[in-house]
Amino acid sequence: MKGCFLVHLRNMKWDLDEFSAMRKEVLLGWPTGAEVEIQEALGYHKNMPETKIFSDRLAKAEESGVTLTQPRAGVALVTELIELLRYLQDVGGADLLPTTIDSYTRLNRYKEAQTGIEESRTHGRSMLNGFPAVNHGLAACRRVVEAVDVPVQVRHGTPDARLLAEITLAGGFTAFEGGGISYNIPYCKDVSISRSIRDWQYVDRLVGFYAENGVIINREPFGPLTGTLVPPSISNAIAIIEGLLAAEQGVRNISLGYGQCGNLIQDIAALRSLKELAKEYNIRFGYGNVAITTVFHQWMGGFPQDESKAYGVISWGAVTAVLAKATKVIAKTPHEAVGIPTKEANASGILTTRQILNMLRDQSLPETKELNEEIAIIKKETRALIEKALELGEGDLALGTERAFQAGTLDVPFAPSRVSAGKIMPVRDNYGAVRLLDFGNLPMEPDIKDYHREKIAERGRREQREPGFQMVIDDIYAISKGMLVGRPRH
Amino acid sequence: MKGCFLVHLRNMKWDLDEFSAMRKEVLLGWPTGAEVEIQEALGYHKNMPETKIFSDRLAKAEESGVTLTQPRAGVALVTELIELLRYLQDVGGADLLPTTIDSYTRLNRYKEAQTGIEESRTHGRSMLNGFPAVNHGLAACRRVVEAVDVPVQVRHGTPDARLLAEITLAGGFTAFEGGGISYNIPYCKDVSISRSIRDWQYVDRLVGFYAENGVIINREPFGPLTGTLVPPSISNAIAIIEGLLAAEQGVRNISLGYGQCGNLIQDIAALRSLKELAKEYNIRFGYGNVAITTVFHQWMGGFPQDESKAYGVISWGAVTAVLAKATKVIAKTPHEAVGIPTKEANASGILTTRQILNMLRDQSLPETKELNEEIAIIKKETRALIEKALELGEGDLALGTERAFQAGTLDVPFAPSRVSAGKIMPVRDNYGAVRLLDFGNLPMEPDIKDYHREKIAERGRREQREPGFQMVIDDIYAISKGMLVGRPRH
Amino acid sequence: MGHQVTVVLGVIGADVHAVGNRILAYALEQAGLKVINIGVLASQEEFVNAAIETGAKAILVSSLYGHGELDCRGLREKATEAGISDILMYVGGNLVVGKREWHEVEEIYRKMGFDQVYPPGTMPEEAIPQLLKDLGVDGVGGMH
Amino acid sequence: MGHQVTVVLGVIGADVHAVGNRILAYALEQAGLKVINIGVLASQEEFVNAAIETGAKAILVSSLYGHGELDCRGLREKATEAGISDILMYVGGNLVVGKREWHEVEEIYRKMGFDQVYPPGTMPEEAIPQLLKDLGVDGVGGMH
Ligand code: B12
Ligand code: B12
Repeated sequence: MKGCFLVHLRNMKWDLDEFSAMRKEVLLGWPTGAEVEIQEALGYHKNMPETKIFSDRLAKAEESGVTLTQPRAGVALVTELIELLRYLQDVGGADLLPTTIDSYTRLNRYKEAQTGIEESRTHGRSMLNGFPAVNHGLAACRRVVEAVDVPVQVRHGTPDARLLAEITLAGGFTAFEGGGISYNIPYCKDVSISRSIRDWQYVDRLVGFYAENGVIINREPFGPLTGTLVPPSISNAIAIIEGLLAAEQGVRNISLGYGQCGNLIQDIAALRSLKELAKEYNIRFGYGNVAITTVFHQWMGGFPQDESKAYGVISWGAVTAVLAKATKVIAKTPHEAVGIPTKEANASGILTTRQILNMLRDQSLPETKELNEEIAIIKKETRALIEKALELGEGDLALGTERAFQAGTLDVPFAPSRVSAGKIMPVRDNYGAVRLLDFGNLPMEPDIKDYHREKIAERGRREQREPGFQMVIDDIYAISKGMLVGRPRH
Repeated sequence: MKGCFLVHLRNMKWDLDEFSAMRKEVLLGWPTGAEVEIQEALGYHKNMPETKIFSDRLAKAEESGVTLTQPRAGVALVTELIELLRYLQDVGGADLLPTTIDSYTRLNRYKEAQTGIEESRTHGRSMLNGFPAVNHGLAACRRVVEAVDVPVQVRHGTPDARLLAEITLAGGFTAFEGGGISYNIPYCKDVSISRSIRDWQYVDRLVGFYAENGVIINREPFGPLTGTLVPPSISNAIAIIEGLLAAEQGVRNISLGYGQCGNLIQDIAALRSLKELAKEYNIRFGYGNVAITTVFHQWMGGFPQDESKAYGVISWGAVTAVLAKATKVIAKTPHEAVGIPTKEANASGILTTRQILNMLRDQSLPETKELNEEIAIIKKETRALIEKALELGEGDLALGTERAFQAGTLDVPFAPSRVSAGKIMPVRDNYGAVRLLDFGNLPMEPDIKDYHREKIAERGRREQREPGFQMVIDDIYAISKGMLVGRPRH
Repeated sequence: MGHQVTVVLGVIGADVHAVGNRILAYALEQAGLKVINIGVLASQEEFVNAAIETGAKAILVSSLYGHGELDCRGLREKATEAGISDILMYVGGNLVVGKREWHEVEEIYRKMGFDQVYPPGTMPEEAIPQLLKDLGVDGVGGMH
Repeated sequence: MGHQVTVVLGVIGADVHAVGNRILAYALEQAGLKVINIGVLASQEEFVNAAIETGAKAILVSSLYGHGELDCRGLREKATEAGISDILMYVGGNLVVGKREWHEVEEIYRKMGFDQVYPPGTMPEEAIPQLLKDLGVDGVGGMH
């Protein structure tokens, strides 16, 4: 078993025996692991009504061209979680529900999570920022899933989510967020890419196993990464790569995500090129049978504290999501800048979003030169990033991804992880589109670099200042200060 | 004096003597009329800082391409009004302030307004839906204007606003909403158009007199009319006509308004064609020296009761306003569906609006075929309406307007006024644009009628029902029920 | 279908909100009632006179613009003076200035003598069944 | 400019919010301080050890993700045990789970031994003057 860690990281479907051997070990990670019985779990899923199955709900939405809403939400205790989710479903009208996992569980610190559970019981309020599903175990998960009428997804940020996946999927959740890159780079400091990709190959192999046995679990790479001025081609390249790695392990249903940058044209172009390119790559690598849907995240960076302003940000995200024809939109709340939202604030964010989605559902942004230009640029950049990874991996995408991060040809801005070279620097152009001020080692053609440079220079001229780190800082604060572009403060 | 009522209504600048004679009578309408001293008032205005002059603020905004925010607000008592306006300025960040007048004053029922003032004092809360400026008189108006740092406009809905204009303009307000059509048709039942146009010629002549003496007062026809599914060409034609009538009396600064219908392309097309056509007509009739700006009203029909949903509606209005590049936007509040907003709710609406305006200020919707097509249609329809009025008036626009309403070639949907034939019936098309199901007597060419008919038929096919009054009712409720197009309820 | 029951409908005071009135009239007719719609800007006298003239069984008052409290006071008394003291009286709309606790508002209007008081945004289908019941009329307008 | 004063900066616990940390480090350096940035996912031991090793005059703790209460408890005691009992300690960020009354939150952290406690969204320029004052340092980093 251990052997498999020593061989090179490879993008190849895991052998079932190898996988089964590792499972035994994984399930020993915490006592609740013993509760998982995969055949019983398959049976459980097969008895689930269609309306509660994530992939079915997404397929329906895709077919009828509507955008679904999903909040983020999770608290420490089961009864409270159920109350919260029911509220979001009944009052907020959420089409899809989440269960957000707490930060200790995300780092496999189940003991600290246990303390959090106990303190939450003592204090009578959640002391954890999410639901410690591993500690609560399989039966608790099923109580949650059974308590609501719509599909529920596990949302977290866990580099090693093997045990979490085992427990929550056997626990009846029908969708699982994350991936070896997107749940490493923004969420870790010191976890190697080969480590996290391997651990996520396990999760995907598990989901693949469910699929082979007739149970389709939806998988969703975490699109927004650090949520802060991530240029579309970077998040798109990573989302597509994670999708391909998942597909190789047998995943059949994938939602690719993108976090709003704020410029309407760029955001629509980003979501459209994400879907188009993903399909193209999936076909190229023989995964044409994977169903691909899209996820649009309302602004993931710093929010304004004022709730009225936050509603403006939420609404603008909703407008962009529906005009981009995303399959689902992840709604923020008016409490975003302050803390985990109350259930009321959370429902509010969904209701505002839904109002916009409905008012705009029959409208669309016409095709334009500007949109097509932006799509062409994003695609060209994204291709360059993926092709370089393939090249570095000598055709193997898993290995190539590891090497691409080492070489800095894949790089994520503001990432806590040392794996990411941290050499690129994004900044907004004069229209609020996110461009690159510093390309670090990204393998971009000179024409692309010139394009970005000129766009940023245009802003510099308008603001009469040299683009630099102060401009970036101004952009980071901008939305929370009520702007999109961080113009010089007077 | 009385003689002037007997002669035919004419679109011709009033002779100053005639005007002065009528003034004496007007000022006798309520004791506070005696306080008005026009020379003193001119002096007062001339000493006002530029930052408090409406026309200056609009010109600056127009120049720098930003959209200004303005709420609606008015309460019965002076101190409370000041507190309210200061709050909207300081907390809400309103760029421009209003003083909304109560409904008794609007109908010149000053005695009832007086009761309202007294009851408000007794109950310790405003029993009136606005500020009874005539009863309070000139000094009170100046206290209001002086208590704030930004320009203040009188907003009302008064068919005969002569005394109100005298008192509030002498009272230091620098902008005055309304017009002989737009403050009659939606606000009255039985006032003739010749009557209200004459009374508004008086107001415009008064504003013209201020202008001749170096004091520029901004005038704003009330664009949205009944606020309920008013097709753009109808409100645009009326706004342009009122602007022309005002210009003839010497008004030099005009803001033309439009109420959001909800379809982005149609709304942008409407605001753009409003401005372009207005300029064209103003030049044609020799008023090329009039400064024209635009006003976009966030959705004026029924609102959703839920505040989160209301924020969505407010935001969508703000998005449209800024993409349409309106000079100012009138912000609604999350309390809209329920009652006159608290100052906090009112400020919220402005803050949400401002967040959107700022985030989108550097973005614009590209020119597209769809947009240009819509502009062409709106212009063609608007021209047809105005030209018909000119024809009926034998070249005189005032007389022509009166006759156009008689003939139903100008007609406003859902108007309480008997002056409006009430024969037209609007309905949304499949994309939410407002079209005409019944043209009544509107003088539209067959190709235009076919266009509307086909658009509505398309919706009918989609909904598998015959377009008719039930569809119209569904549309009226739609936004308050969280939709734009009132699809059949299941 | 039996003999139609008549109701008077209007928007009281200096109020010009015409849209809801238009829809209510349509919905009441659809429900089989005979509607005397006196429209907007209707005075208390107009309501009472219309009711007397047409032998109406109910007066349905709308007030949207906020002055309802001032405008509706005394309507019940006027009806009583005019000899139609037992006429049914409903009121609905945005009945006070601003956003206030509904039970307070309802009480104010009940005290004024209204039999039913409806909050902002009431849909016709929410109120009409009660009206038909109070009128003793079945679904399509026939008397019991 | 005199000898630079050293401060330790980091994000405590299982918290990975890196953006504010990056900007704070930059702003503190601009203000003339020497910044030892231990980054995200920093344990109490790392804070204390870094302070001892570098002779830092202040420990600046960020906690954004909500577990601050659980993570920060005992930090003051650890510092005292390690012999740097009088080191200045600041904390800032989204310090509790959810939206709570600020004065409550401030008190919780003051009781834990923090000298200054900053609410969500504090801008560096709002906190740095106080820090310089508490450190007895003038504007550009020289000692008094
Ligand atoms: C459109 C509108 C206008 C248009 C009206 C055009 C016209 N002539 O019809 C214009 C722009 C002219 C206008 C003017 C004014 N308006 Co206005 N208007 C509205 C708005 C946005 C929608 C009204 C509407 O048409 N709704 C759709 C219809 C279908 O619903 P409805 O009117 O509520 O009626 C339904 C129900 O209430 C119910 N119902 C009504 N009556 C009754 C009676 C019974 C017995 C029953 C069972 C049911 C029932 O059934 C109806 C059908 O479903 C409302 C706010 C809202 N609702 O979103 C404000 C609102 C009614 N207006 C308001 C005000 C104050 C004014 C003005 C004074 C101006 C101002 N300060 O802004 C003037 C008043 C003019 C006057 N003298 O009346 C306030 C009233 C405030 C309050 N009560 O505290 C509101 C609530 C907005 C606000 N929050 O400030 N308005
Ligand atoms: C971007 C972001 C993320 C990114 C972070 C990427 C990265 N690695 O950096 C991602 C998406 C990965 C993420 C993940 C999570 N996040 Co997060 N995230 C945010 C968000 C939107 C912005 C944070 C930010 O970058 N702000 C911009 C910087 C410049 O500001 P700042 O961080 O606040 O720091 C400034 C000030 O606070 C101050 N300051 C900070 N520390 C100190 C210390 C001192 C001494 C002083 C003087 C000042 C000071 O100065 C800084 C510079 O100006 C905030 C909400 C918000 N603020 O709008 C939520 C938020 C912080 N996240 C939150 C949560 C819960 C999480 C997750 C658990 C997931 C979830 N449940 O949604 C995970 C946690 C992962 C982990 N283990 O830490 C919550 C925390 C809730 C709470 N405290 O009650 C917030 C508040 C959102 C919310 N309302 O739910 N997040």
